[in-house]
Amino acid sequence: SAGGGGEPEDRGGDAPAAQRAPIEFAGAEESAGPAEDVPGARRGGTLRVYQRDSYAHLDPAQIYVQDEMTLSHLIHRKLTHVKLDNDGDYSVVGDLATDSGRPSDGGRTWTYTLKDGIRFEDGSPITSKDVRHTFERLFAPFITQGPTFIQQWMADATGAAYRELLPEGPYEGEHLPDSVLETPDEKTIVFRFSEPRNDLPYALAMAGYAVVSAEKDTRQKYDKDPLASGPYKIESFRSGKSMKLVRNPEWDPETDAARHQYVDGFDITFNHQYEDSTKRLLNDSGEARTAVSFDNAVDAGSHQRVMREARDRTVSGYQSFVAQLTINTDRVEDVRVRQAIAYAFPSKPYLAPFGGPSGGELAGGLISPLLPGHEKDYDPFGKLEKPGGDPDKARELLEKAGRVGMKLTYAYRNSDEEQKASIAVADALEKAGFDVQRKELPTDTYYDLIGDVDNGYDIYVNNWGHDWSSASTVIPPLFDGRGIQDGGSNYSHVDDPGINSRIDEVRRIEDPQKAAKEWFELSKYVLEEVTPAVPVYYFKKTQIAGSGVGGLVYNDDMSNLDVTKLYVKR
Amino acid sequence: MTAGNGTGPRRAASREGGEPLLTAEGLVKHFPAGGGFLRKRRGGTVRAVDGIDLTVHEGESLGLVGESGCGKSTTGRLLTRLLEPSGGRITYRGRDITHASRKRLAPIRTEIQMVFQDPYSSLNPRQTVGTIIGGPMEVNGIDPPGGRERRVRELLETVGLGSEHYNRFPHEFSGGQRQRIGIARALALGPRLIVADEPVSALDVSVQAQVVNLLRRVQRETGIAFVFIAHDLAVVRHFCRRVAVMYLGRIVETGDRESVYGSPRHPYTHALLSAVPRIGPEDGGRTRIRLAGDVPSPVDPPSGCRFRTRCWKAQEVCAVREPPLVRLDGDREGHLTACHFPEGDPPPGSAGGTGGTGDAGDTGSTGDAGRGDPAARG
Amino acid sequence: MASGQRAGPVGRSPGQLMWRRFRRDRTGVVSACVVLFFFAVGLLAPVISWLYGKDPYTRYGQEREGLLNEYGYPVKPNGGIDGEFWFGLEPVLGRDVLTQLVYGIRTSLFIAVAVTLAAVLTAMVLGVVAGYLGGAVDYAVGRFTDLLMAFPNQLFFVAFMPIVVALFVDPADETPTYIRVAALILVLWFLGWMSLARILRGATLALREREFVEAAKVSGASSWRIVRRELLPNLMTPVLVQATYMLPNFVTTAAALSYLGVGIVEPTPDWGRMFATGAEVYQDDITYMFFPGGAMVLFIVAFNLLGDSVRDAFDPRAAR
Amino acid sequence: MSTWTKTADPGAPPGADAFLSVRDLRVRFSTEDGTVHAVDGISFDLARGRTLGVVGESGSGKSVTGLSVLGLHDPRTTEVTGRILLDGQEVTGAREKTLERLRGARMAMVFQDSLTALSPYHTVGEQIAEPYRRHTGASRREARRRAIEMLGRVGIPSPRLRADDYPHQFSGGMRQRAMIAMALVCDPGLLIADEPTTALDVTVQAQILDLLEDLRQEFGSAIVLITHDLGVVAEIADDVLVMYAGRVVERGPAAEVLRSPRHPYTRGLLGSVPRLDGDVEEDLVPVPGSPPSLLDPPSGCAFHPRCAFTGEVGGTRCADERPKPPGGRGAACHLTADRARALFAGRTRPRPGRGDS
Amino acid sequence: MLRFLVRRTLGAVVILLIISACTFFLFYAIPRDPALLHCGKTCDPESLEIIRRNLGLDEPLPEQYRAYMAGILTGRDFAVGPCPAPCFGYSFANGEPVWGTILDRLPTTVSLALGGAAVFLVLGLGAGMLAAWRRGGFLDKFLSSVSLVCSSLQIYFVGPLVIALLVYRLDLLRQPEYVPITSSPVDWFAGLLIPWVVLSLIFTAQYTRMSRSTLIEQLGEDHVRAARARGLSGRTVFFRYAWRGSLIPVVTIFGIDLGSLFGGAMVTEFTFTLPGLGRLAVDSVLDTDLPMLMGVMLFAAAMIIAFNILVDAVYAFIDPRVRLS
Ligand SMILES: Nc1ncnc2c1ncn2[C@@H]1O[C@H](COP(=O)(O)OP(=O)(O)OP(=O)(O)O)[C@@H](O)[C@H]1O
Ligand SMILES: Nc1ncnc2c1ncn2[C@@H]1O[C@H](COP(=O)(O)OP(=O)(O)OP(=O)(O)O)[C@@H](O)[C@H]1O
Ligand SMILES: [Mg+2]
Ligand SMILES: [Mg+2]
Repeated sequence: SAGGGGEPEDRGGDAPAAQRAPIEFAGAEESAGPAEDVPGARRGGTLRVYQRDSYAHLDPAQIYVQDEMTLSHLIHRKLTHVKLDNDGDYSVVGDLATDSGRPSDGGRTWTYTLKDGIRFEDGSPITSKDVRHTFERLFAPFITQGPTFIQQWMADATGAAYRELLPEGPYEGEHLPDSVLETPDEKTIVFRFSEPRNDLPYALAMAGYAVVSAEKDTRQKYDKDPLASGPYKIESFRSGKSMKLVRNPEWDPETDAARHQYVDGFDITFNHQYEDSTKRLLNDSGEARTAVSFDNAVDAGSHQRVMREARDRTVSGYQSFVAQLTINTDRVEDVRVRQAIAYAFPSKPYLAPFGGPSGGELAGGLISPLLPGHEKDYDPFGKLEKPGGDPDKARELLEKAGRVGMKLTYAYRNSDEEQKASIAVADALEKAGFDVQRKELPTDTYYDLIGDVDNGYDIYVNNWGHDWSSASTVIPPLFDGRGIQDGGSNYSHVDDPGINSRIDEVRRIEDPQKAAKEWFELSKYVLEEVTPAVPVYYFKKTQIAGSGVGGLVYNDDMSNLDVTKLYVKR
Repeated sequence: MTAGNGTGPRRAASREGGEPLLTAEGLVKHFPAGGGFLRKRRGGTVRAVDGIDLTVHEGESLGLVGESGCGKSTTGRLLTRLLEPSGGRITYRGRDITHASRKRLAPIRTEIQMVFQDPYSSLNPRQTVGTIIGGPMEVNGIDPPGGRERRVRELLETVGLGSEHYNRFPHEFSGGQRQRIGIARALALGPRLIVADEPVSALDVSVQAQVVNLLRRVQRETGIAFVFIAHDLAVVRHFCRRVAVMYLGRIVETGDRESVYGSPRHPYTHALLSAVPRIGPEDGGRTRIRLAGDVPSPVDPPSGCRFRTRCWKAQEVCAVREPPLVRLDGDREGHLTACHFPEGDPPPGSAGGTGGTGDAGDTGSTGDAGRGDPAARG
Repeated sequence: MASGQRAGPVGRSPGQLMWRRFRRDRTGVVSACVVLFFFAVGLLAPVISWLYGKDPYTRYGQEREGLLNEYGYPVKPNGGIDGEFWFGLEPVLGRDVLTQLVYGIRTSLFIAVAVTLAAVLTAMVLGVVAGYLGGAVDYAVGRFTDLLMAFPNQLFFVAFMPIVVALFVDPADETPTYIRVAALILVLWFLGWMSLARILRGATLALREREFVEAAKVSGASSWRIVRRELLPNLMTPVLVQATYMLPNFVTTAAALSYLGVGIVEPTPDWGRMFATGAEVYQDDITYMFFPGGAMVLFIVAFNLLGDSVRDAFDPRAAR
Repeated sequence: MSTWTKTADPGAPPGADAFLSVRDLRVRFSTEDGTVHAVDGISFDLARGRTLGVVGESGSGKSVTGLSVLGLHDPRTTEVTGRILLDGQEVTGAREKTLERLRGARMAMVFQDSLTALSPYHTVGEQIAEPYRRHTGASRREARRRAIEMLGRVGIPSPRLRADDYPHQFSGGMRQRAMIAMALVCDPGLLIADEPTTALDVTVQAQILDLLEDLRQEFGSAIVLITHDLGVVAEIADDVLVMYAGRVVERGPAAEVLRSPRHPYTRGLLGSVPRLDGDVEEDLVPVPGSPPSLLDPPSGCAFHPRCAFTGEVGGTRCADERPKPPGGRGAACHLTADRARALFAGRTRPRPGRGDS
Repeated sequence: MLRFLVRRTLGAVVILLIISACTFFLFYAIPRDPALLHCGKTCDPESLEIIRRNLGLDEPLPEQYRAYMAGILTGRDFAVGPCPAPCFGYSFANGEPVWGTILDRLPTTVSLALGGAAVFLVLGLGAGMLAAWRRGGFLDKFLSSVSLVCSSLQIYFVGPLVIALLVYRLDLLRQPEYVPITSSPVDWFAGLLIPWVVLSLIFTAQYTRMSRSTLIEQLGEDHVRAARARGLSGRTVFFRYAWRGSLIPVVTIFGIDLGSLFGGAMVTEFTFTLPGLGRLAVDSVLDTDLPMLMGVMLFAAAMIIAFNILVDAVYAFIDPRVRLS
């Protein structure tokens, strides 16, 4: 997913960063329910859930941020799903569909068949009509928040141009032509693209593509009161205060290969800051014994104590995000200056306010350890060796470029941590010979402001996470020069012919193994030769639960605790 | 005497009956009741002064007596133009100053001065005696020969204080001494007229006598005209040649001392005089007239004769027609009374007088006044 | 005649009397010393920092190994207090707490003093004008005051701080600290003067009725002279008393704003922001909260005591 | 005229048939600036049905004396010594409970400023009824009836309606009447009226004085009338006590004292008052100077710095020796009575209308 | 009384209008585009335009203000659906109706305010009365110094300390949280105990100081002495005469305090993470959620004014002199 608009402070634990193989697309057998039992799990009990932020969106089409995605796993179902089995292996399975998809025409056509016995919470069966509606409504003007990959593929357009394919969505009687989406019968869905789209099973597993009932679609209001298809449904939701999830009796475990319905329900309350939820859970008294937080991480301040006193109640792992210092190549044109910045940047002091080792692991490259192809020891700018920055080297480069004393505007989000981090950044860069101007930006519109092509800032941190397990959701959105536009994600405005052509080449590689390797090679070129960004750290996250909570498993794909596996211990 | 020095030629030797210095005709002052901007109309107006005529001659002293709230102070302030009249005319030495601006008043300011009642609030606690007395000179840019300071020290001696008090602050003085400072301040500009608003009411008897004596001496020696406001009839009698008796914003009787005190014609004057407790042994012949109730509210004064609600002689005509202030038969020149049924001389109606409170008619009027009053105040 | 009076050519002014009374009040003198001490600390912050050899900006803990552990907390117990860092080190950034506090006091006091001055001035102008002129002016000022009193002030501060800053600063520029400080002063001032203005209006109304004002009028003094010579000197008492009560309020309010995240931001040292940091780290490093907290309690207590003493000295009859 | 036969020097035993008996009363306030000797050894007796006028300049300790009788001083800042006997019962040093029983029931007080002395929060009726209920145990209704009756007695028209008014709805004179009603509701033997008429106009003052006189005759209470107006004393007091700087300087039957004062101060007071029948051309004869500070009262005779006759006494006796307070009719002065009479007569012009008496 | 209420209510409406206009024009004049917030990652000018239209931001400001004010009285129709009568619009941040959110947060704030007020009023007045009753004595000195120190404390300092001590170190009390009283009175009480205590700690001190000094002032009044002169017992005098007069300043301050607490106890709610109006306000500031901020601002102002009117009405009960004028 994109830069984690609301997740800058997420932190992780310390799972080893091992080289990872690409996730497999599984067939019908693995896609059939019921899911294998979590060892020791039992049914019954209610979990208390402490959450920081209330859910702004419940309409699947509007879901694109971490905590909403986590919730989505409990209430919404999609065509495919990334399943984590008891051995810790991941695979893409069919969720509503019987398998992860059957490609033809070199990956241009994908066919899905719906399972039997799948129903919405009101008991109505989920049919291909609903799936069609789900995709068509993505084009409606009021859908503005969710992912846009599949829409763009369908319209074969970049940016927001896809909307022209169906400007009003399905609501004015217009529909997607069969040349794009065909639903020949109740059970069958056929996607047709003009280009090979080998990542479709991954994309369909995104929460943003979960199914919406064609009958019960209430358009904008659906965002507050959606129809559940997953194992739980929303009994009550009071925005900003609380949410109550209860079992969805219409959900049939036989149709679901990954989810469970162990607990009777979840009592969620919001406004629990990380310190707050951590302290409650660490205290482990009263209701906190059977409490958990879906998304809150252990706060930096308590990390030490948590590790000392309650390590067995925690899970941790990497998150998909990689913090990187983006350099505006429009304004900092000299690559030597950019490299000077790369050498000078103080990764460790920057990370310190985010919890140091508990918040992340210093990064040598731009590709997350969660992605296939990641090389552990890759460190071209010595960010691991000299985590405080290398001012001497930087100054040397700067002198070579003849730009000592150049003005550098550093934009950062106006949060407590970023403020502290910015001091270290300014300090270190000034030591290397820059004249740093710090500019704080409002948290809520930070990405919009740095997303302007003409933003006026020189350097800014961008936390980018992959949307699925492939660097194809990292390198092209960030460094493809053809994607430069206002609101686009090429924040560094790098437009390098080498990069652009290599992107097209790698995209055409069908073998995931090989593609992963090539993507990583491309990332090396980007970083070393063009240097539009400096790797800072890989996000990590540690979560804690009460002692009465079982089934604590960290799910790399969710970048989070796997909420579908939780149960209440006896 | 020094007080007059440095202020130009002195007035005519004759103290009384000189030229009219200050004349007020039909003077009216209304205040909005309940006060406050935008709320003027609610609750009507306080008719504090409601059409009075007065003349102060060069060098004379005019006494103004009456009960609390009858408009004495308001009159005093109007005469010094601290307040702007709502109606009528004030002329000072032939010049109309009724609505004169501060600028136009400037030359007259030095000639009309005031002495205040409260010796505590009339001196600025943050200024030294020297500044207080020298202030008026400074404002008017008067530089007496020998400098202001010398003049102030002289004035201090004039009023019976030591010139060493120059640098003291008011809180270091007793009430009587403060009042002397107030008088010195009034004298500082060498005025022709001093309006003294109850200058001795707040003082102890022994000190009061000192101040009265001082004022008398000053008047004798400088020939400054005085308007002397007081509610103590004896003090007024002691100080003033001419007396005006006020009741509820009106003058009910005026005349020279002998006439007003010796043969009062207005029932109110009569009652007032008889209410004063006397130190001497009771002469059996003295009739005691006891008025019932209090002065009615000036917001809603009685129709016709304003005194009728408390008057034992009141008849229908009193409620209808307002008695004019005229010279009655057998009265001396200048002795004017506003009454339909004036008292004879010797005081008639002693029967009605003695039994004042017991009189049936009275009780009724008492009730009226009593009921009407608080409501109007509230 | 003068025998009853103390001899001597020069009398004591009310101000001198109050000063004498104040000097006799031991609590008052002690608290005045404490308050003065704080002001001295604020004024002399650079000197203190120079003598002590540290500054509030250097990240000692991050630049030197062995001071902070990997999580950013001081390695030494009690928040890293030792012979070099007398009040310890700030967690995470590793700055020196003593100089932070000293400079923080400087910032806070500067803001509070500025707001107090501005508020007192405004209150004096509006209160005296309303009280002295009365009528429509008084009505207008009165309603305006009512209006501002109806503003929820904390919410107003929080909501308008960013707006005021935004009004002055182009979104692309770094917000200079002075703008932030100015905005803070502006916002606090805007809702800070009303109660004093009301008091002064009342006092002016009362003074206007005092006969010495009439005496000045009778002598032909202009309004300006009356205000300046007769009214203002007598208003200094309420002004001084109220100002001593206002100032600590502004200190705490400004601190609360920084605490809520809309006041002074990094890296300008600020008292209030130290609480925000303290509230984050108190679980692991309670020592850090202790210094700013203790200093603030001491300061406010001293100031309140001083206020009481000043009031008593001016008005010995008022109940204690 | 002179029924004042009881001796009342400090050492003497309290008067046997005196309703109120005060012996060597001293009241000191400790203030920031030092100790104020507000009352400095005064003694007097008062019988039922009689009116004692207490006169003196502002600050001479009149009110303080009155308050001491009711035991109303704040014990934290005030030191009260001497003896006060009310109908044989000791008041000084009595327990607060005892005092509470006495106040309102056996002795009552009327204050000068009726606006501040009445509670603004309760109706006049309530304020009259409350002490009645407390002292007689009457029911609420009875007390109210009594309150209305009392209001009628003091001449408030339509008392039934006015009983439910609040003090601020009354005029000054009516408030003063209400205060008197409040004081007399339990038929107390002693009424202390502290300048009950000073704030009032002459016409109203005359009403109130008449009322007091009527009520005294009706209830037979003893009245202590504190005032600084000699005219008022002349009007209704039987006896008079002249105070100066916390001490009694002269006492005796009112008419006598006013006719032929024996203390220079009394004489000065009389000379200061302008009279309606006096000679207008004559200057008044004031007492020179101003009252002394009670923080540091003059030694010897407190009046000596202002006295014109110290020379007559000779030496520094006036400054050194404190004159004996008068027992019965008399003055606390080193001049003998005859000498004083002679001196005063010589220096005062006879006043018209008085010379013959 | 009725006239008074009508007049004051009209005045209040005028003041609220002015406040709303000030707030509206200032907020909306700042160079930040709320539509951007809704626009998400793939924002482009077109969808921005759509969002603007949906939010009604395409109209000129005065028209927006008119529509906003009209909406409060008559309700409005938004793209997300109709918004019934007291319509303060929809949150930019999460699309919730503002009025609904305010009503939803209100119980928390009211619980906090009322509970805290009950504690600090009772304790503060009680302690103030004790101190005044025993003025000059040891108890007085003790209470006065304690309240002096307490009134110098700040919630943002004491709050964390109290939690650290009572919750984490000693494990005596519950972590602060809000549970509706309807769902569990015990939890409601336990959850709010610490906020109440901390809030009261500071307020109590102020009330102690104030009620003590006004009481002592009242005890020195003539009418109190006159009441004693009538033989009323010390207690009667203290409670019926002195205390009553001392209430006016207390009621004034209490009205102001309660009014502003009802509009959200910002620092308290922030410190203890209670989902009340104050928290809502801070969040909406940080989120640039203008409609929400407008709503909270108007609500808080209305509360302050309402309590002001209430206080004036209470004056009439306490002080008959006020009744007639
Ligand atoms: N500024 C004012 N506004 C409204 N009413 C006023 C004002 N000044 C005086 N009054 C009213 O006018 C009437 C006359 O007042 P004034 O002060 O002249 O009386 P007075 O005779 O001097 O009384 P006193 O003997 O008490 O001084 C009173 O009823 C008073 O309340
Ligand atoms: N509570 C007190 N504390 C200190 N000094 C007091 C107190 N009460 C009275 N005094 C002082 O005692 C002296 C006598 O006061 P008191 O009130 O008895 O005078 P008074 O004769 O009644 O005067 P007035 O005619 O002004 O009422 C005064 O100097 C006064 O300042
Ligand atoms: Mg007057
Ligand atoms: Mg007295």
